[in-house]
Amino acid sequence: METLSFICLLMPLAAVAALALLHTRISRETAAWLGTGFAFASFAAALIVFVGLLGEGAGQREHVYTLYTWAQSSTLTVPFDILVDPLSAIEMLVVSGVGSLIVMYSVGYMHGDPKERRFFAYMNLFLFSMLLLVMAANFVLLLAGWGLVGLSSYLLIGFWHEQQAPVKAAKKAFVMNAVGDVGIAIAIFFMARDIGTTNFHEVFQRGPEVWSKGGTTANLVAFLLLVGAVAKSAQIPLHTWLPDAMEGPTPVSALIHAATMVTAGVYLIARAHPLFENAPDIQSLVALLGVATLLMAGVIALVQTDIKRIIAYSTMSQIGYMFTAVGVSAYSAGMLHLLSHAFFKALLFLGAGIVIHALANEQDVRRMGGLASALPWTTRLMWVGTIALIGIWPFSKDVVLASAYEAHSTTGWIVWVGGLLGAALTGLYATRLMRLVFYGERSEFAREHLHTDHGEAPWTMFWPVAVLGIGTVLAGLLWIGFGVNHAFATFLEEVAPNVEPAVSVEFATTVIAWALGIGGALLVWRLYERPERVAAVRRRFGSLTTLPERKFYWDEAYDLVFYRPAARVACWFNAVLERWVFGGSVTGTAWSVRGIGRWVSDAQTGVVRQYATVFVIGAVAIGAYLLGRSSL
Amino acid sequence: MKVGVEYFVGLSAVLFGIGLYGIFIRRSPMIILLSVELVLNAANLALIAFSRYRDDASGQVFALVVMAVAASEVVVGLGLVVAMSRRRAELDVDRLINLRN
Amino acid sequence: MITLAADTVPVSWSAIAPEIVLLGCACALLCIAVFMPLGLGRVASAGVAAGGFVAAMVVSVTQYEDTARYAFDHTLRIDSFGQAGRLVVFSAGLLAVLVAWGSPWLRDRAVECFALMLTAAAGMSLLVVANSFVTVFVALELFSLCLYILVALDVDSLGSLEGGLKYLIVGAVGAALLLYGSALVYGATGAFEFDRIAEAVRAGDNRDPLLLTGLGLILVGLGFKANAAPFHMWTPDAYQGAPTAVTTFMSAATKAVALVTTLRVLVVAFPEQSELWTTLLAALAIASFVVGNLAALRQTDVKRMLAYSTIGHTGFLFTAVAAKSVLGTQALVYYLVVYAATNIGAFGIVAVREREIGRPVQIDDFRGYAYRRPVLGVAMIVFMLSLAGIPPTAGFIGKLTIFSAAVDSDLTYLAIAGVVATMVALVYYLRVPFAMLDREARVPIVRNRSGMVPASLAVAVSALAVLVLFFIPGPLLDVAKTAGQSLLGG
Amino acid sequence: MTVALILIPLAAALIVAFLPLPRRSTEALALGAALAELALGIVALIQFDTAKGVQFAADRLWFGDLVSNADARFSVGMSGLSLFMVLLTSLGVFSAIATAAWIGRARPRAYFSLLLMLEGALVLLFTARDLVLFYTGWEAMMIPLYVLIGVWGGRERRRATFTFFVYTLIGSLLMLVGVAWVGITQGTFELDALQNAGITDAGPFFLFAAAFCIKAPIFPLHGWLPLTYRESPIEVTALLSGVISKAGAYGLLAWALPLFRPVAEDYQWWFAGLALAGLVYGSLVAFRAPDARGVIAYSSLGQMNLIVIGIFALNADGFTGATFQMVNHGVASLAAFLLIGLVELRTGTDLFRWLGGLANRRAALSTVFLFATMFALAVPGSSTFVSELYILLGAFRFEPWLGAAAATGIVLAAMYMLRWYSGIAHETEGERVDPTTPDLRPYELGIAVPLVLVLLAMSAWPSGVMERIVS
Repeated sequence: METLSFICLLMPLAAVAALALLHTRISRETAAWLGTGFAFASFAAALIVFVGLLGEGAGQREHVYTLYTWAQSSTLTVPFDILVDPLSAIEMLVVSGVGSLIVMYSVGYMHGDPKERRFFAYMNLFLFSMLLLVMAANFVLLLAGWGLVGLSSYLLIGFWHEQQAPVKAAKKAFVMNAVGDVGIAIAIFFMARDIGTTNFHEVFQRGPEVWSKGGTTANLVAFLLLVGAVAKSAQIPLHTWLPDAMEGPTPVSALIHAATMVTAGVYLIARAHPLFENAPDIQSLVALLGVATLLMAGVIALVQTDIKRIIAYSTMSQIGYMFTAVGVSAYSAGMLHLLSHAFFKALLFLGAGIVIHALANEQDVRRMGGLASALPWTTRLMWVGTIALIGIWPFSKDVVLASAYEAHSTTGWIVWVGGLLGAALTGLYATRLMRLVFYGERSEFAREHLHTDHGEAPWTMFWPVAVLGIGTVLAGLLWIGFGVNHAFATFLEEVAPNVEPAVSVEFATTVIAWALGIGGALLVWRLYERPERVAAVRRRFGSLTTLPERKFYWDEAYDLVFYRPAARVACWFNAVLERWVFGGSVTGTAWSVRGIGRWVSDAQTGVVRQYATVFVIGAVAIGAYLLGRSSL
Repeated sequence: MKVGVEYFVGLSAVLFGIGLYGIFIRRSPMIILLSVELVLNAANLALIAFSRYRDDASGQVFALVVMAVAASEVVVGLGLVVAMSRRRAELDVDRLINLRN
Repeated sequence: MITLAADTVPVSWSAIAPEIVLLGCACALLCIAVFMPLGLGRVASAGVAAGGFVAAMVVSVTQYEDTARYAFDHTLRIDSFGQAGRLVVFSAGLLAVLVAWGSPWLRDRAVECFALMLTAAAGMSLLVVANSFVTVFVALELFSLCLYILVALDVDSLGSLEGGLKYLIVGAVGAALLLYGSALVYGATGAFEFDRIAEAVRAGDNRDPLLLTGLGLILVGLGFKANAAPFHMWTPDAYQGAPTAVTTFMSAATKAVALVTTLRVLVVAFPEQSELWTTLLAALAIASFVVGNLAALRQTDVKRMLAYSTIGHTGFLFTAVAAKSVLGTQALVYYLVVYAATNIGAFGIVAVREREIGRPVQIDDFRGYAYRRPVLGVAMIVFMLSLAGIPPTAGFIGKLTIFSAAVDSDLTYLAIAGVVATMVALVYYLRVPFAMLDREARVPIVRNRSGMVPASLAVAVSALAVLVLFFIPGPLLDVAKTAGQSLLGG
Repeated sequence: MTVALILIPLAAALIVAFLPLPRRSTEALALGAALAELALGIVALIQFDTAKGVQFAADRLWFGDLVSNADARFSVGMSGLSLFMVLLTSLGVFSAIATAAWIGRARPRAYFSLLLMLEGALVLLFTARDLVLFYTGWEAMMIPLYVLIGVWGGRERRRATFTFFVYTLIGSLLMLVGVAWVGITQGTFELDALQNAGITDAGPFFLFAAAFCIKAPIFPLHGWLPLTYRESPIEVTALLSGVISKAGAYGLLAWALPLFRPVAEDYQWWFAGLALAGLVYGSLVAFRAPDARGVIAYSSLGQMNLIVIGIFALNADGFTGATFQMVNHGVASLAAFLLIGLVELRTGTDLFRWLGGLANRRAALSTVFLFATMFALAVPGSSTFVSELYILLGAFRFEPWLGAAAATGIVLAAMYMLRWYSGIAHETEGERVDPTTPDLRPYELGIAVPLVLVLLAMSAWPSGVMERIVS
């Protein structure tokens, strides 16, 4: 099992090495399949590990395998050790499973791109980093994975670096994530100082002892971890990078910015829940941030016109749900939503990818429409995703809300209400997307550019989507709730506890959520049957739409508050301090010294009588001094 | 009146000053050499005066030595002056300013 | 009460053996001048001169002993300190002969030149062991007169004459002040011999105005010889005007004897006034630092630049003197030896280059020189580094010891001043290596190689000395230490 | 061993200088010598025994009998710190010589012999166990630098050299006074004897600190840095920022602190505070510098200040981190600058407004640049990340908010390094870049790839370095 775990972790890295070394010695196709193969190998290993874990009785499902000492000083030692327990096992499955599907999808999607090999290397690098993140058994190693996923995300967002937009977006993503890294780093300092180690086990055990519940340090540590989580999971206020990240190739958006990386924040909070339980205020802050994000993202998603950005905002909003879940200590519920979201959101993205692929890389929903007839299977699969997104099946979202209700706290209430509102919003934007893309009049752009000569999509692209569809449906069975079955919760119990919602509450919540979601869906459907209705709504709420269209002015705010001042100060440093103070000072001194030098050597006129005079003046001076000191 | 040593020393100091003054103001090397002579002899006067005052002969011996040295110094000086005048007519130390940067 | 009638002075020939050797050779040269044809005479005189210096060296080495003794009734004090000074003078003379050989101006004045060098050396070697102001004055004048003539020896060049005359005039004033000073001291103490002066002062009033004025004037006279500002102004002209070989000799030997004498006079004759003259030396040192280094910044003529740099170095040497400790003396002696070697080497290279291009050497005349004559070029760089006190050259250890001495005697401020001075100094020292290694420069090929070999030999020897004294400074430092002890005891 | 490490480059320098060989053979000879040095260094690394302290020691009297029996000894040896500094030096000089040969510097014999002399001096100062010897190395290192910059530098080389040596010399000469002071008062120059001398006089400490802080440099003593880094031949710049700046940090670590621990504790705040200011300042300026060299120059200003923060945390984590960071940053900035050199070789400029798009269709170049960037900005998981983490942890132990504030440096680093990378490699091709501009040639990869591999190795197993440092 140990070996398998390491195989699972290192397979993608091996793929990177192989691709880098073989470089152009192998054909593009070979490279692509090589990458895919390694990814699947990693998934297989994960699967076996998972089964092995199931085989063990509850309670002994936590294994720490140490490879070697990674870093050390006389006071802090960081082993390279990985943790295999239900939580990380689930994540391993999601990452390697969904990951390998998407890599396979890319075989078709990236076909013919000049940098295909590089792309697969990057994808595998990401898989390795992500696995490192979820398998790390101490915070330093986790932070390493944390940063490496950031790196691979930077590389893949900026994959088409010939254009300006992707490069900008990539930089933005990297810098914002760096902020999160710093947060976690400082949290690590607290652990190292007060506990002397960063291993999960000790930290979670001793942390609550050394840091009094709700005390400043406890709150600080939790908060700093939260900063990391928020940055990575694109929650308010560090969310602005995610929509821009859609500049990357679609598989990237599906893998990194929907299925796996962006949900790492949720994993972190679930993993570190003892520390969050130890800081109640921060925990409710988590929930509230989640609510705020899910609402804001939902609203923005309503008015976006770029298909990928719509899905991106919905991702943001869904992660908001996960945050609310872990914010009300419904950890396994949060993880469940993470899981199902991984499936259906990847599904949606890849489906959108097929559409974009079919429409010559057009992403504007207003230039689509009526594609259902052209892409029937894609449409069906997209419906599966949409239904899951709205929360009809699987129930993951409803479970989250129910648990929030069960929390019986102010936060719980806010989450419950906000979550239900969010459900309505979800219904609205999800259906709007489907309606605009697949139904109604086919725009003339679509008429021109739509090409389905090779069927809906190459099989490498189609089948992963199909599998994800199936996965979405099956994911529902993991936790039906209503006391019927929650194997998932029980499996995670020991590492990610859960609040058990009463059946009645669950039932009520689900019904309301359904009602709101379906209601919203129908509303949109009716609305879009007649364009003039839409126009009427626009007229009505035109003033209101600008706010979400401008994404609540977050970018502008950041630009104004951070970027511009920093840049201005830097420019001033360059122009004034460097040139005149530090650079100039020496030159100035030099000039004055040279000046005096000139003066001194000019004083030497060459007139010998002057020599004698100076000479005697000196003598007189000395004599005067001595006489002054004499007993005269 | 009794003429004490201080009178001699004073006189020698005056001579010394005059000599230096001469070195400062005169531009002809010859006169400058003369002034140098004056200075050295001022020193001699002082030596002899002190020698008498201390009733110690070594001062006077030194004075004799100085005379010899002074003479040779002048000889060298004159030699140089001659060598110069061989090359250029007028002798003016203020014109000797070729050695400059 | 000392009177000549009272006792007869025992004559100890051994005490003045080196001087006798040198003067003997000088006379021999004069005979050569009379009896030998010019060409042959040139060779012979050079040989005799070199031999004389070697002989003198041998003599003083054989006499070298740690115990000090007086000779001629306290007018001379033969101690290892003085002997060390003598050795510096003689080796400087020897190398100067090598440098001089083959210079065009030497053609028909070889004999005079070498004779004068020998005589000057005799005067210097007498001065470094002088223990009485009478001897000091006589010895001083002896070698000064020779130097006046040597400077002016190249009568075809106006610069030489001008330098000589200026040197003479200012030198006369200096000598006169020294003389008057010793007269006043004599008046105050009734003695010329240093040790007796000290006794008399200890017996009487050590703040006697007469005495102090005398001290001041003596200090001025010595400071003049040591090219200390503000008594330095003759230096650039004399150095620049003089034939380069003569400059070589002056810069190395005069400096050494001047400093040796200064130290001896001050610590032996005026120990009671030490805090007074320490202050004065410090003032002179700082003045020299400032004037020398700042003025050197602007020079383009290499000889003139080195002349100003020698003024700057007086600052360091006075720092060592002001330390008035065994360590200080040790530092002084070591530094003097290294400084002599360095200057001889540097001026030697200037002489070589001068002959190649047939005009005074400007810094630009060295552009790219290191690529054409690697050995000379590297040697020149080594000398510049040594002057700046940068390892791996002996100048570094010299600077270190002097700083140690300064810190040891609470003169840290002088050390700091020296630091600043060195900073400025490097600006012009490094100009030479920069020019030497100029990567674009194309150096014209030069035919005239007369006397390359002996000069290069001199350069090589000094370069070797400068390097070896860095890697194996121990022996010399020991010598220097014993010298210091022989002077100060303990 | 140590002695050989010191003598090989010096001997080679002499041979190269005086043996009238044609260009190619001169280059080969120099390169061979550097390679031999590197190999010997690796042998030392292998033979180094973490259990023992100072190793490969050699010791004999140099000159004694000065004052109060302060003997200057020719005493060398390697602690873990010295060992890695020596390795860094040999690696740096090797790649520098390789680059110089590739660029084809004028007057190769002089140029290479100066580089080798520089190496010898550096190794000497990193292995010296005697203060005078250390100072000797320190000064001997300066002169080849001055000449290299002043003779082979860019258009403003004279001004650059002048500024450089005014700054560095004022420092080192003050240190000479300090050396004399130590000899007088402590009666010995030996590091082992002076270890934990616990001298409490502030004055001498500052005489030493001045030299080290100027070399490092600590803000605001960096006035020499921008001009020098911009005007020097690129491989010299690489050495300056990669190796020589470390000499300053080494001096603080190995000499100033052991001798003057109490004083250092008194002034801990001043140094840490200034270093923090320098970190932020350097990073900000780097973020707006108009040229590639400028960015790396100011970034290494920031990085060196970070190292100084680690040093003046005065605790184990700080020291370990600082030392490891010295190695990491050394190699990383070597790589960065040499790559800039290769770009300059192609485009004749390092101004962003004329560059860009170099990554397009130039796989090797873009990849190597990527590595350089990522290591320079300490992406988590990299060796630089580990060292920075430990430095900051050390600072945090000393004063929590100091560590936290310094941690912002990571974000700033990301900002300027990504700007650097994109400015050179990304978006549309700049004026001076055209489709024919070649990708990295095999030889050039031979220069850059080893550096990257070293960094990767240290990232995979930081402990490999750290355990030897800790010992």
